[in-house]
Amino acid sequence: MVLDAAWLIPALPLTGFVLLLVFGRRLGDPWAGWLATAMTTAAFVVSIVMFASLFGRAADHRSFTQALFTWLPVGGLQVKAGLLLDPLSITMALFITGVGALIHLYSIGYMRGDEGYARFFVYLNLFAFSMLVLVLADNFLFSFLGWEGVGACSYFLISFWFERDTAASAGKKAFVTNRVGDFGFLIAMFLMFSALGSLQYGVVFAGAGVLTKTTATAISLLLFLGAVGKSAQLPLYVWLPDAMEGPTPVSALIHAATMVTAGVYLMCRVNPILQLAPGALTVIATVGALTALFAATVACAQNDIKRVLAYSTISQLGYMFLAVGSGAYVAAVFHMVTHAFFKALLFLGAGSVIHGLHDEQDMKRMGNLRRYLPITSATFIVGWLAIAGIPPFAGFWSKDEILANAFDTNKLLWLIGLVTAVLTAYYMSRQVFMVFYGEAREREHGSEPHEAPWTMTLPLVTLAGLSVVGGLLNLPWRSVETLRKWLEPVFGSRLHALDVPAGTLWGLAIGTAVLCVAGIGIAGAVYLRHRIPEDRVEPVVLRRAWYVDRAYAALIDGPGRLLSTWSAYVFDLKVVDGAVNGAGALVRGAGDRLRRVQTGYVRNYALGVVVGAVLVLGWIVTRVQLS
Amino acid sequence: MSFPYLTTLIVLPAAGALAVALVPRRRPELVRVIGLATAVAVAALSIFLVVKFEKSDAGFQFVSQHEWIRSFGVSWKLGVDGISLFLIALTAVLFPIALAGPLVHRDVKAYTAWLLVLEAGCLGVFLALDLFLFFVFWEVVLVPMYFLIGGWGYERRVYAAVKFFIYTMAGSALMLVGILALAFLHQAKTGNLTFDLVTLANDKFLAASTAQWLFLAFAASFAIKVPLFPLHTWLPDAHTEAPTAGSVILAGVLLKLGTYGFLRFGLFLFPRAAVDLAPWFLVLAVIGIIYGALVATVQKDLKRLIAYSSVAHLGFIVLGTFAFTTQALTGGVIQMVNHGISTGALFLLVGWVYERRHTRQIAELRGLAKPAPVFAGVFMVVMLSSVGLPGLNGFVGEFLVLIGSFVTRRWYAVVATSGVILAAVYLLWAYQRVFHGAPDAANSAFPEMTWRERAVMVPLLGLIVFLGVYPKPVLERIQPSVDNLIAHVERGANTQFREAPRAPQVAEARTGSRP
Amino acid sequence: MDIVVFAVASVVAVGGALGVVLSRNPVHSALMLVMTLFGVAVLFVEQEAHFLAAVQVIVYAGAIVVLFLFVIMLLGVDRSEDLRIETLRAQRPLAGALALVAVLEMVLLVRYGGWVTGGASIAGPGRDPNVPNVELLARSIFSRYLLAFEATSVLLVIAVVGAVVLARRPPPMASPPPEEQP
Amino acid sequence: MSIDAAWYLAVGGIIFTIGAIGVLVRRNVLVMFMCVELMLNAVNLTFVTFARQLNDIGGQVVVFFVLVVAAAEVVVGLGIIVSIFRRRAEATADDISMLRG
Repeated sequence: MVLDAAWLIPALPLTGFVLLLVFGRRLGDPWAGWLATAMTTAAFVVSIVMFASLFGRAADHRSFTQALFTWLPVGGLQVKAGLLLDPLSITMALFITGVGALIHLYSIGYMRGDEGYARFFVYLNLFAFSMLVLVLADNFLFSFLGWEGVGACSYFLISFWFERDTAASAGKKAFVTNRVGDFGFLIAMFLMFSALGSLQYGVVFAGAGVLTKTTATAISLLLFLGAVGKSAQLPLYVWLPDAMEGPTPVSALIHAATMVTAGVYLMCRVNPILQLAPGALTVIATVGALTALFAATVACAQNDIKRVLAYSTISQLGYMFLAVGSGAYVAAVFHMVTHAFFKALLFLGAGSVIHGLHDEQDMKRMGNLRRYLPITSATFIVGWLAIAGIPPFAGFWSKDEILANAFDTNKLLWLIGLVTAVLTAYYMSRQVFMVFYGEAREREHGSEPHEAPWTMTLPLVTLAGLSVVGGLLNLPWRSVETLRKWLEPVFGSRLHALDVPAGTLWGLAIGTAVLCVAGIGIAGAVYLRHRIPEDRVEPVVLRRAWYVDRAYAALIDGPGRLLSTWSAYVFDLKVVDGAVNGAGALVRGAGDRLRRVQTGYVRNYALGVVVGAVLVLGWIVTRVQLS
Repeated sequence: MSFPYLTTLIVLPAAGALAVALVPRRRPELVRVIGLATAVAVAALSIFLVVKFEKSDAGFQFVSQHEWIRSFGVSWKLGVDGISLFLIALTAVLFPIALAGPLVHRDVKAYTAWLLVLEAGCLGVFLALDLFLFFVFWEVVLVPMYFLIGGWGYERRVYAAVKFFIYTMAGSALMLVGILALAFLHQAKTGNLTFDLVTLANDKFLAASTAQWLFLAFAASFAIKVPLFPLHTWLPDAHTEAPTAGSVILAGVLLKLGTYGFLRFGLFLFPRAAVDLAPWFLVLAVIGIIYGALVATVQKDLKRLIAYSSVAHLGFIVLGTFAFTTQALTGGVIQMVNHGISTGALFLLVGWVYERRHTRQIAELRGLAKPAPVFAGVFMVVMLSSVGLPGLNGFVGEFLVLIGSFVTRRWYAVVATSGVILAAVYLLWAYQRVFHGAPDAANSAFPEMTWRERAVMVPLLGLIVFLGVYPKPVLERIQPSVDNLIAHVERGANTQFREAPRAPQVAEARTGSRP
Repeated sequence: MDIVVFAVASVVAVGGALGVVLSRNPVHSALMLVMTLFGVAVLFVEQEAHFLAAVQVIVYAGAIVVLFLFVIMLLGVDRSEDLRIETLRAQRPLAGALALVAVLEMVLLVRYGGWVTGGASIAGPGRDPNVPNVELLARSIFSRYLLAFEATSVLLVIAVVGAVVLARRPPPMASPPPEEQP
Repeated sequence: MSIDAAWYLAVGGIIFTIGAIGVLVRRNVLVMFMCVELMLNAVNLTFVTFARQLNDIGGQVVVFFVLVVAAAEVVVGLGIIVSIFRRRAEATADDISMLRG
């Protein structure tokens, strides 16, 4: 059977990883990159084959598990390394390998001449493998392997230029923050095991009915904690903006298109449990909406070209969680896919700009780059229109579906989503105007900005094309809701059914689009026409991201460090070790006193002997008297 | 009577030590060859043992028993089961690495001889099935370690060696009292004086309070060796001052003597008392996990940092031991092996850093990944294994312990899980400070890993990955013995531990089916 | 008759003992020791331990005391010692008090204690009208106590060797012996 | 056979005590040594007395051994004294106190 070759999907990047690990440095620039790209592309091809094979089956039979080997068999806990191919996972695999392959290709050019060229592709292939395991695993623990694997790769890649202290710190921060989320994931697994005796998706979901509402809510919220960490939601988002220290293809691949969506994937995957915990759904939707708004406000005042995109990513991920919380899983996946297209495009475009300007990232120093980077600017503008929600680009359709579902479930959250949409249009326009329009600003480098090689522009063009037509995946008319029909077997009746008249839907869609255009207009007024001074609309509180980061740092550096230092240097040394050394000193002191008894005078010792003899005699006397 | 494999396992290193002692002092290269050959032979024998081990048999295998001191009922009884099997293998594998890894310039002969004596002692502890014999080996272990720390250690070696010796000695004195009291009480009850573990393995003949006191006498010795908070302060000193090989063995093998003791003697001899007193040990274990991590965070000395991380890691094992579920106990046993490999490797690497830079202070190291990328990469893998990254060995034990103890001891497990976060904090932060950043002049000249060092690391790395990806062969040998032990404790304590429900193993699970 | 002999011998022995302790000159002490030894020997005879009495005189008085005198003369330490000086505080009062208590205890023991131990003799009877004392003793020593007897012979040899080693002058080329600390 | 054993024991006890006092108060090593001999003799006397009283030759056997051991002790002891005096002529027991805590 064709599907039996499913193991090839993760195995190919793994092979690439091993090969590069051993021969990478000998292959060098650019062949190491080509090898990695070939492996990912091959995985993409296999994924397409698998997709076709699944597609060929009847809708109810589009699920296939493949057990590779037994990983952790202990008593009742039988964890296999197994793959699960169903519409959801194969969709994920497709866009991961697809976008992944494009970004690999882009990296060949982008990383040219870097000292750690081979190392970069080692990590990249390992990342692809881990991400594929994450989405293809058929149980929570194997997924967790991928989950942690992508976290580690993210750490490696953020701190790829480890000689920069900021990069090293950012990598560590990402890993540790993710660990906080992993804490939730782990406890959720423990809860499921102790309640249901298994970590297998199928078994857990089939038996989920016996869970009490409290347990189901606890599991959902704990898993969501994991998702919050991985997908950079409030309050654990802080690592993602810093993660921009990594090379730009990494930001595109890991911190925009794939890894950060793992949380959304997980939430979609566990929809049968979420179903039992309506309270948890509300929490998810609220956190998502608030994150979306929060990140969007911050994005309005950032000057680093990549940081804007990072906050934008956080905001868009918030949208996806809003969708999940509204029960609109398909909308979430839809937005995840379109977002992967346009956000990867935007990041790669930004990378191309940075590349062209010799590592300049400050937007204040850019401007009018349209003239120098024609392909980059054209594709970037496509991405901009897509994310800003301008029809008929991809972002419009997916965002609209989310907002419609939110409108149906919770009006307040819908309002937040709407405001966020306007803000998104505003800050993305701000970026485009600052970078590609207006007048050229002062440059440090005398050389002219230059367009990138074809390995870098080809992915840009491809992604731009996808950003234009991505909406076709799931147009909001019953007959053409392709993605919805495809994913239906995974979500079934748990999928939220829209109960809004068609007229209202039309109204919403048009209204949103109009508001977004208005947002663009405001940005144009500020950044193109300069009607309002820029400083007025970029308050410090936004530039500093509401001081959240600083508060965390104060908390960890203050009480946290104090507690550790106190434990180590006061409690441990003085109290615990002090007790030990105190016992030693006590013995030593007692010995010092007793030492004086040994006078060295033999007659003194003789006195002692006589005293003893007299005492013994006395004892004998008492015995005799008694008898 | 088949070939006495287990006796050979103990006699071989002892004989090697003797042979080394007979070689003239002026021939260090011959000493090295003999020492390494002996250790490798022991390792080969242990691997042979693992292969020959009958995996479905929960009892003791390869038992060899001879009368020793007839009038006291003491016998030379050795045996191996799933719990001790891999600890023996770990010991046998770590010693050749400890011998081959670090460079020793001073008095190679005595150094090698002491290490081999240490190996014989450690193997003896894991193999002994007679309380008296066990105690003898337990004490034998102390002497060579004392001389290794005191003779080949760093600046404050004498302080550390004396502290280590006296601290452990204090514990074992209590254990000796416990052993004798147990044997004599048993004699008073049955008229049969014996130190045989299996015969004594039931505290039904003791009053409940007596059993608890005896258990505590044993536990004092084990808790110091583990070491359990707050009895841990000998460990950072001993680790910091010990020579590299000493640290490797100390972390890799010696600490496991304590946790092994809890399993083999604490739980086995006093099931009732162990169940009654379990909450206390759980509390200490959890405190140790958090506390060790917190303290490790702010250490300035790399070796001290790893030493405190051991306190945290060993806390997981004790947690698993007293959770009384298959997963937790199996996880505890495999965590012993994993911690031995990972932390042993970490100490080896830190030792090599010291050989190159003559400092262990984190503040003096910086940006080593630049001049030595392979070194940094190897360190990274070992570190991630210690952090507990899935796919590497450290995760397997930690996860099994936590998921197992969650079933019976929910809140302890939750608190312990937060230790996983902290582990990432202190290790990653240390790694960043040592290997990341731009190196200054002194650190730029840091030599890359030599081929000898790579050869030493390869088996460790192989084990780290293998045990992380495919621990099944290990787990399926450990589990029967662990189940046996749990059943024994349940019988002894007249109780039934909670277990996770047995889910039907659905091969072709269909997630997509509509309800 | 017995009483007279006992009384005289006892007085001689106790008087000698006092003389040993109280003589300022070690030579006098040694001579007083001889007196005590003779007194005790008489008491041995009185209790039919003829062999021991003989050995007492020959070995103790004849050999040991002579050895003492040799050493005194050899080292020239026969000067008188001032007995009024006592360097250790409270040594004398304590010694006196202890002596008093000890004597008191012994008197009590002798007065009230029975000395039947209950143990059966393993060495044979102390008296036999037909067998002389020497033979009784010899039978016991050379049969039951043979091993101990042989051991004492080894002890004596070792003692001789030890005395030779101790008394030997250090070889001239060896480094001078370390000065004793004040 | 007319003297009660108690009297012999009393004499033994008195000589023993005198010897003990001598060891305690005299500073001359040689005299101390002689006092030790006194104590030994006192003990010998009690042994012989008990041998008679209990009709057991064992008491005399012990005395015999005591004599031998005493002889050996004197030989070694005097050897030590000689070697001490060779270094320090005027030594009393109180001067030789090197071995102190």
